[in-house]
Amino acid sequence: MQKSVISIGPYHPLQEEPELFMLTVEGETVVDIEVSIGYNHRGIEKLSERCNFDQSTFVIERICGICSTSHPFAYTRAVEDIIPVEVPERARYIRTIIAEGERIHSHLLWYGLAGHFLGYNTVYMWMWKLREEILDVMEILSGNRNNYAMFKPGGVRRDINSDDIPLALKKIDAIIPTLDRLKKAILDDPVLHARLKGIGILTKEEAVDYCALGPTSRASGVARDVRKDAPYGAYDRVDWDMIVTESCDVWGKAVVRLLEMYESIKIVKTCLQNLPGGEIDLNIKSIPPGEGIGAHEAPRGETFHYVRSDGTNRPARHKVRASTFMNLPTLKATVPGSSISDATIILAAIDPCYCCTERMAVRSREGKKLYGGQELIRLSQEKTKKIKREMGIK
Amino acid sequence: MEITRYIFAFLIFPGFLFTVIVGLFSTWVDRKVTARVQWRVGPPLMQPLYDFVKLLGKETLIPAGGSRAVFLSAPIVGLVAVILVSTILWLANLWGTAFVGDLIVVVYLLVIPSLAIMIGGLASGNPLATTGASREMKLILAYELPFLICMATVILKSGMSIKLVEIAKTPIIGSISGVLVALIALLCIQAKLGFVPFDVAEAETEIMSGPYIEYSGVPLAVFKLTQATMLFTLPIFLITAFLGGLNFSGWGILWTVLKYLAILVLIVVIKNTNPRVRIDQAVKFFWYYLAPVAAAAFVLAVFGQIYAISWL
Amino acid sequence: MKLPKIRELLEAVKAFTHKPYTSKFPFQPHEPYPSFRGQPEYNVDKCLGCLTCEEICPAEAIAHQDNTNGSAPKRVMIHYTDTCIFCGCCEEACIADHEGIKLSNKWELAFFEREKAFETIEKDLQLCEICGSVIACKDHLKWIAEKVGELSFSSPTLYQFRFKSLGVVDDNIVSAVKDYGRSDRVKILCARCRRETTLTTA
Amino acid sequence: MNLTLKALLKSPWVFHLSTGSCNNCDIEILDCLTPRFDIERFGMRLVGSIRHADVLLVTGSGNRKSMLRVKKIYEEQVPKPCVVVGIGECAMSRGMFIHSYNCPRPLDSDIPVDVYIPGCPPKPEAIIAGVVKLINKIKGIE
Repeated sequence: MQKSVISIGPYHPLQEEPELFMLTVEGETVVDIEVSIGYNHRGIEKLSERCNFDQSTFVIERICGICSTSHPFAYTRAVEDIIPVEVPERARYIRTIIAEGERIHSHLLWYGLAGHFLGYNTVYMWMWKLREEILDVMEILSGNRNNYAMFKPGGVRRDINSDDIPLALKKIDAIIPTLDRLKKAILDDPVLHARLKGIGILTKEEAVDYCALGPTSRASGVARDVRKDAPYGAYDRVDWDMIVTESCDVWGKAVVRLLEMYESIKIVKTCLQNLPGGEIDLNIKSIPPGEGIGAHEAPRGETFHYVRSDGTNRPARHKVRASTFMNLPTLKATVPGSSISDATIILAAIDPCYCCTERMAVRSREGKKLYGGQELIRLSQEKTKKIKREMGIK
Repeated sequence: MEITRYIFAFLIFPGFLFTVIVGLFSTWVDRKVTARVQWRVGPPLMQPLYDFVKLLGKETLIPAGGSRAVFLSAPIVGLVAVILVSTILWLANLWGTAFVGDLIVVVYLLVIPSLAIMIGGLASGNPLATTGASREMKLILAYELPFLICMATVILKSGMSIKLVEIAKTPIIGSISGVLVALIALLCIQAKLGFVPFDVAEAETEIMSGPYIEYSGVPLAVFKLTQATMLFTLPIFLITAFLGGLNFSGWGILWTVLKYLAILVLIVVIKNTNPRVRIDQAVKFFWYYLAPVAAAAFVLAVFGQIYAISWL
Repeated sequence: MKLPKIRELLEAVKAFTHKPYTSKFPFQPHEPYPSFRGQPEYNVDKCLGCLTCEEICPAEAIAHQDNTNGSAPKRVMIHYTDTCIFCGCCEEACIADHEGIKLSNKWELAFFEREKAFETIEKDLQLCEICGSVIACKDHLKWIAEKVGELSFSSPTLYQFRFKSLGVVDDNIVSAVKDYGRSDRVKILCARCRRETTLTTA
Repeated sequence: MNLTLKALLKSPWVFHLSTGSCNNCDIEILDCLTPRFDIERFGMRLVGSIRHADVLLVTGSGNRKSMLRVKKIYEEQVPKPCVVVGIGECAMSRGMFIHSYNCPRPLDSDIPVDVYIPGCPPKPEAIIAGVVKLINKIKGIE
């Protein structure tokens, strides 16, 4: 059968971000997928080295709008790992509240967008109507709907006003009945079952092989969650469950996200009710030379930051590994063999966030081909050998 | 004189002008109901007209790789076909003007808008439009089978008549097979209109509006108009075929408007409470589920006809 | 219990029969929550012109311009609306009790020309009495003098400034002779001139 | 004011272009469609194909690779008349990314921008207010 190439992107209603997927199709079946990135590369890591440790938080926050807490959370943890210090108790709770609030709105957003991709605009509208309430809560607590600017190394920048807490709790409580109804409606919908079940299968072995993270891996039965595995913030102080399903398909990912929202609501409510008193900031004056790592379970999976300090007030090296970076390769396993209609929802199912991922774009001199992992390792080894030869080390 | 009357009928009432105005109003109803189901306010009453006028004033871009003449004429063919259908339906309902076999002509003409979309998409030379056109083709093949069986049932129930005037006189919804075929025809019309769950051909988030992707300006306006008139004509066709036709004497006007609005709202609600299905699922749905049910209804109708049981 | 499609239909009917959720926004003004971080605004009376905000701003949205020509030297503090990211660092770092620059609730900021997308305030500048270079804003020096109290007498710049602002010192006795004379040691001086007067006059 | 322009102001269809943004402005644009803001009240719709667009909502800091596309889209693919709205700090002065090696020039040095809506991200209300301001300006001039 004749092969043709269908491009999704760079400007496509499926994605809010400029990203290019080249789907090689035979009729309606996708046989290969190639990702071309670089439309969103902004040189964040380099910019971060330009700013001092406090200012970097704002660059990091703008890596991604939807993970605008996850990246600063991982970054501040990395910086605190250099010194190392323990964050005050109240700051831990505030961080957890903001991070979980973000998870709720991110999952609601995903639901809306998934509905939109399936042509189910009503779900999109219903879910985003709920999301408005969560965004209101975030505006009450932090002062902006999306960019919270709450994090700083050693604590949080602003305190949560105790007068605002009852209003926030009321707003969160108000969405629960509607969410319940929508949950049942979605779980019962036969057409959604027909569209989502059994497509985009990522088996448990594949999930481990590709190092899938977050809901993508938990939907494949890999129980991995930084919040449980290596607790931080206030995650070990409140009671919550990790959601894992075994169904391995897009449906599983949807269910994981749906149930995770309830856990997040539980965490936010508990934290708001039991907010301890005390300091919110350690007032870190200087950062000693050294290295630190920080991880945070973003709505899309584990976000990992590495920061090296050389004793000045700026990071000497800052490396970001976003969750989508690990989830994106799983498309190689899930997309080929599906139809174009399925491919779009499978692409969406990992909740891709390309602006997080665009840390590097590797191309050959000719400007076309992207290197895979193996080739990158080979190139790196060759370069190391070359440098060794030049320096005369055997 | 006769010719002037037909030209008047085609261009002013109940043809072009009337169909377009009511069609744009139906689009407004569609958008408003959609908005209200989604907790929104929705557009103002004149919005479809504004959209149309705006598109008329926009620049028309013609894709470099496509065939210019076909690309530009495709929308007009579709529109003319729908207007013809509308004229025939109204003439039959209003003045009883009909010719033998007008039902068959209508059924044929109703395929032409879809064909026009397909041809236009193929002429634009865009790979996504081509995908959309091929999906449209599959979809036509899928829904035409149950639709034709439905029509056969209708002909059977109305005493083997293929004249719309006589079909309109027998409201065949009053029997089991009638209800079944009416529901199936409703779903087929959903597909004909290109509404969710069968909007695979122009899936915005998959293939970026499919065949419409390269259209802009006046041809796009004509396509939008075609859709609007379809939204008016197809429910009228349903009413004529299944619900006893239009009636304009006394309270009949209100009853007719209610029938029309009820079908319109039903279509819009179906559109808004379903996700889009895949093209293979759509084909399967029409062939494996609806076609056998339609065939069963046909058999029921045959039995009803033979043994003279009116409720079958 | 499995109720396929029924719940959706019920929800749709509910939405249809209830009032829409849409806000009446453009017809009724929108009031954000009090904690909303909007446009930062200078407070001309409270701002000291100390440039802490410029230093701390992560987006470099704050700048200044010193106009030393003319009779009254001015420092123009500029806030660029088209660069500001509304993070609130300036307010947090402001030395004037966080009141010199404050985030307001203003969110409707659309504009048509980017060249004019900034706000300015002017602060009086204190120049070096010998070389005429910039020392600091007058309000800033006053603030320092008040802050350090009696210790300000350890610095001629500070106490001379204080005398001047209190009107104790007559401006006329200040001469413009640039010979680094002994009398120059009790003048308002920039760091370089201070060093030179101290080193050259025994 | 002629009829076409009047109709254009009554039904501006928007297309949204991201040139390397952090996603927030994009999400807030989508938010404008949702029940609380519902820009369909003013006849605005988000369209999928660039050919149907009247308004380009540009977000992001003008990344080298995507700016080429944006220029091409603006010059060749959008049917005129069309207006460009810059949304967010990045689309104006590049905001945080002003020193980035991959964002060499602000958006308005490549394509003309009709109205700027600052905010990081702007509230959906601010986006609506900005577009309304632009509509009023066009009405006032014509």
